[in-house]
Amino acid sequence: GKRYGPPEKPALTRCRSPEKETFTCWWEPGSDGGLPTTHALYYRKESSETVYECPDYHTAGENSCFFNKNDTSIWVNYNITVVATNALGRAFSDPVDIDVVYIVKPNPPEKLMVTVMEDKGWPFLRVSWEPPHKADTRSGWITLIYELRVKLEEENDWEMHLAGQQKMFNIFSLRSGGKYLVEVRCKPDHGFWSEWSSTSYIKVPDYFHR
Amino acid sequence: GKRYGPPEKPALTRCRSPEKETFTCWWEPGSDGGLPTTHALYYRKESSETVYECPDYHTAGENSCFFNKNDTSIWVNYNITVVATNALGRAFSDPVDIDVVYIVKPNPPEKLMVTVMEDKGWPFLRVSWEPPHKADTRSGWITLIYELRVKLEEENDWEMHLAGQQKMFNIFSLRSGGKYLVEVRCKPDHGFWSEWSSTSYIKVPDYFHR
Amino acid sequence: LCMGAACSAIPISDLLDRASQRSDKLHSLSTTLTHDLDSHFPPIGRVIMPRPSMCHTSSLQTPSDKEQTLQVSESDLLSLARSLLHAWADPLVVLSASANTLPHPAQSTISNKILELQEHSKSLGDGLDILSGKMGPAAQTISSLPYSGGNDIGQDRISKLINFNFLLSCFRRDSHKIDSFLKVLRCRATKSLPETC
Repeated sequence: GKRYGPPEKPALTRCRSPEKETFTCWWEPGSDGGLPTTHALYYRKESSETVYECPDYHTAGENSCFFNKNDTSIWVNYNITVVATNALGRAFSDPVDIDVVYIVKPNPPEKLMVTVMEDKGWPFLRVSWEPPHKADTRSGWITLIYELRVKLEEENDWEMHLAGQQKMFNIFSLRSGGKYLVEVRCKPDHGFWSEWSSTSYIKVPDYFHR
Repeated sequence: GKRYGPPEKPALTRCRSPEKETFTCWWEPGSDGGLPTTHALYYRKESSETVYECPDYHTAGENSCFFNKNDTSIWVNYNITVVATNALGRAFSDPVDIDVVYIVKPNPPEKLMVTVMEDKGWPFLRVSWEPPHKADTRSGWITLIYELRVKLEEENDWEMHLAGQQKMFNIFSLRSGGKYLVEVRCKPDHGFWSEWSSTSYIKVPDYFHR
Repeated sequence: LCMGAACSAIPISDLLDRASQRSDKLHSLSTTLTHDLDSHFPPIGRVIMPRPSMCHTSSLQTPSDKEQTLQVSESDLLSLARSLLHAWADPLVVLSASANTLPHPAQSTISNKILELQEHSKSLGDGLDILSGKMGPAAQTISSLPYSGGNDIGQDRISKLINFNFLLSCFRRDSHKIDSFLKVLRCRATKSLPETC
């Protein structure tokens, strides 16, 4: 016969904030012990004993909790636990401490532009982009670093380039007549790489007479 | 015969502080009416009726008034007027209200250093500098942000890079064998950009086997 | 298990860094708002722009140069910053309400920026409240600086603009004071991170 039991403990797997004004946490359920199991996220703010429940389980999809502007503070740590419950018992995830400023995963860079330029007869790609519009890098308080990847259409491997804080980059040693794909991503000082930007395609003219 | 008359009214053209501790104002004399004309600067501090004369007409050169640390207060408006006087009369400039916190224009950054470094076979420039020695960034009295510009010797356009509050910047994607010029400038959080620093020249070794 | 560098409590130096970033933004916003407002007046108009009275915060004794500021203790600097910020809670509501009917071509831009100002001011206030809890009893004291200007900033068009401009100029100056005090505190707290100061 089928064995029933209390749920296995869930695991809080990831919390991310795009711009330090909101943030989302995701968890991985454990086994449900063969019974209908519900999950709830609870959190406590630093130096406060009050326990709150997740304000919004829906906006960010399944097994997630979304904290909007009013629920998000950069001034205190969040101590977060996920609880799985079924008819035969409950299981608590390990609690996790979250500082919103350190979980930033920005949106990708924008306005990616690639143009073919020439240097003493040799073509090279001039790549430029803008930071994600929500990131106020002009004030000098937020520092983003960038990384590019480039590849020929027919190849599988990307060539990676760290661009530091630059918002432009030159790619040399191009294949004559090659069709290139270029993407860029960004990362704050203490944070996570964004997703890759949309791809920009560019064709390098034939400059070798084979 | 030569026509004589009272002086034309002078104009207060600029007031600047290099470090939010002292400041200087400059004026433009009008015509002197053909007679020996003297200029004097008078100021009154907000919510005080006492009128003072310029404490130092010499330190900052001609047609200027220098206010040293003891003469300089911030968060208070100085209402300043320049008066031109000759034998036939006087002329007053339009009065100008200034608060020293809004006229800060620092000296350029100092000790600009550029070195060629290498990362996985790719050369890059490590640029570093110091804040202008007069600006007290160490105590937090002044917060500076920096901007670099880089260009190849033979080109006209500079590449601009905002460096935030850091005093170091890496420049990637260099031209093999290129000779680069680098300059840096700074701006207080709420003030004017300094002039550009002196230029630093650097030659990137050939790293392409054409 | 922690996600992000800090565990249990956010260090004071981190909090001061974040507070300085917010106060920097607050002052920059008040500066662009001043320029938006000035854009309507010819330069001459600005010089003659009367100051109807003293700012409601002028009774608060604050340092007026670097030497004086660097001699103020950390908790007193924070108390000054908090007192100034608290003093603007009510007048910002007045500015926000009157911005909606301000006879100025850039009225809607000004109105939106005032809302943004309120948001940043609220967030900074939250941060300073938490900071003061970590910096000793003296940092908790808040000087009372009541705003007695009432909700109405004038009947006719000119007095509305003059009073709005005056109130904003007071906020601009006080937000610069707040910003300066927090940045001095920040550099005192980051002895371990010299390269940012």
